Amino acid sequence: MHTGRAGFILSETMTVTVLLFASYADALGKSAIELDVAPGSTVRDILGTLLAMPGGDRLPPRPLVAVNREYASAATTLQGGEEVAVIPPVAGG
Amino acid sequence: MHTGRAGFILSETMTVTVLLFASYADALGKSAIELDVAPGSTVRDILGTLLAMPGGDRLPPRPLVAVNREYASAATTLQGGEEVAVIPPVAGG
Amino acid sequence: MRVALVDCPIDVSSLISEVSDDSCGAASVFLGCVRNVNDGRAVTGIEYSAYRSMAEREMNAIVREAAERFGVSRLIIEHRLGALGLGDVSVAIVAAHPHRAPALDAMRFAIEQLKRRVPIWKLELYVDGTREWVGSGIRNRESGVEAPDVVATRIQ
Amino acid sequence: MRVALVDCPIDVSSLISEVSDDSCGAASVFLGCVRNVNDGRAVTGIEYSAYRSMAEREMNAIVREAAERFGVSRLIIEHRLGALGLGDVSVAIVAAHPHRAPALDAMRFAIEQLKRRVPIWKLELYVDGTREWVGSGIRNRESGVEAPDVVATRIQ
Repeated sequence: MHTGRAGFILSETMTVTVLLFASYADALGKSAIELDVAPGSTVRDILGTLLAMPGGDRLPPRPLVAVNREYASAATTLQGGEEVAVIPPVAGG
Repeated sequence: MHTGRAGFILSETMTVTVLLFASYADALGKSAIELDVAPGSTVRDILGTLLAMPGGDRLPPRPLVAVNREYASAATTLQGGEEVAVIPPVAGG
Repeated sequence: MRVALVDCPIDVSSLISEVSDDSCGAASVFLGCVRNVNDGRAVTGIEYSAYRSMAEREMNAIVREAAERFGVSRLIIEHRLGALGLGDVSVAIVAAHPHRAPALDAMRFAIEQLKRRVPIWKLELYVDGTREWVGSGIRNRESGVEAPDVVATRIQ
Repeated sequence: MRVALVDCPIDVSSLISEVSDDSCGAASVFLGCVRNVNDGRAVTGIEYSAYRSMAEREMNAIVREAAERFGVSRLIIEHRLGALGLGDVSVAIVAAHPHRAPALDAMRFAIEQLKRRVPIWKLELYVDGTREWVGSGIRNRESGVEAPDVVATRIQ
């Protein structure tokens, strides 16, 4: 059980929206997933969940990730409500 | 008196066409001059003649020169018949 | 200073007119186009897709950085999405400035950064009917997927 | 690979179409334009003149050198002569190549070389009714006229 700064009781899980694009969306057969994760989860935890899903073995072990449209490290801690995008190698231009 | 390689008598003078452009044409008040010069004359000799002409003092002492549309040094020897262009600082583009 | 993801053909002339004014002695333009061969395979077209909100965010960051680095505020980046045919312009970068060096530097900076950072992908369609995500992590899985330099730097 | 001195407005779009084909993934363009201020003086227009035969010869040499250095044979240089108004395009350089780096390098090489070597001059017309040859040896006589680097190298 975690308590927030103001002392409110936080729920045991929080939700993040995972976005998948291009080859990664093909691999997992979907482009958006709502994930319930434990408070204090990191980007690394989210990736572990994704890699364990059907088709997740077709993702690279350490893909690029953006949290709320900004590139983020695997150690980034999530607060809940974030948009977590898994970014295949970019190929614009 | 000079003799050519085949033994013909060469005339005492030869002619070159001097072209002037932009600010240099303004300085000398003309854009083309036919010059009679001694055989064996160099670009330097031509420039000396130009600098001594009315308005020639407004030219820089060592302007760029092209002989037959190719940049040339002051030491270049002329054979007669060349197009000798005095080139102001270029400003294309 | 403007960026856009567009779904219709890019009009280069109008971008040049838009970016320039009478103070500009120089304009520079980069155009990316769909070419008929990639990696030795005959291409018939490319489908571009993007993480639109983040792509716009990164493109805006690039034009701001170009303004800081090169003093070039007259800079437009337009990238087209959707199905493009051979020869179609996929991206246009136009920069204008009183002098040529900043216009050229800013333009080149913008295209290099776009290639590294902006989340846009291309699905190449080949003459033999197959299709493939260009540079996709999946195709390259065995050898490991390398992040673009600038991105890797940020993440470490 | 083509160069031209022209007396009418330069059509950038048609040059881009001309220089590219379906093998080209990249096109780069430089445009020189008449700007409204130079050296702090308000400009109303520029009259361009050239030593035409030599200018064409040097421009042809530049595109040949670009082909050797960068492997870019799809390169056009057009320079306009005569009386130009504010915003008019005086020079256009367009390069195309399967890949972007050679297209960008060749374009920049061509404009830098043109500025150094090609015998073209501009007579700037000012708001106050005066006119002056840009960079003219006569104006700069006191401080000595310096030849462009590349030219000086050749001559020594």
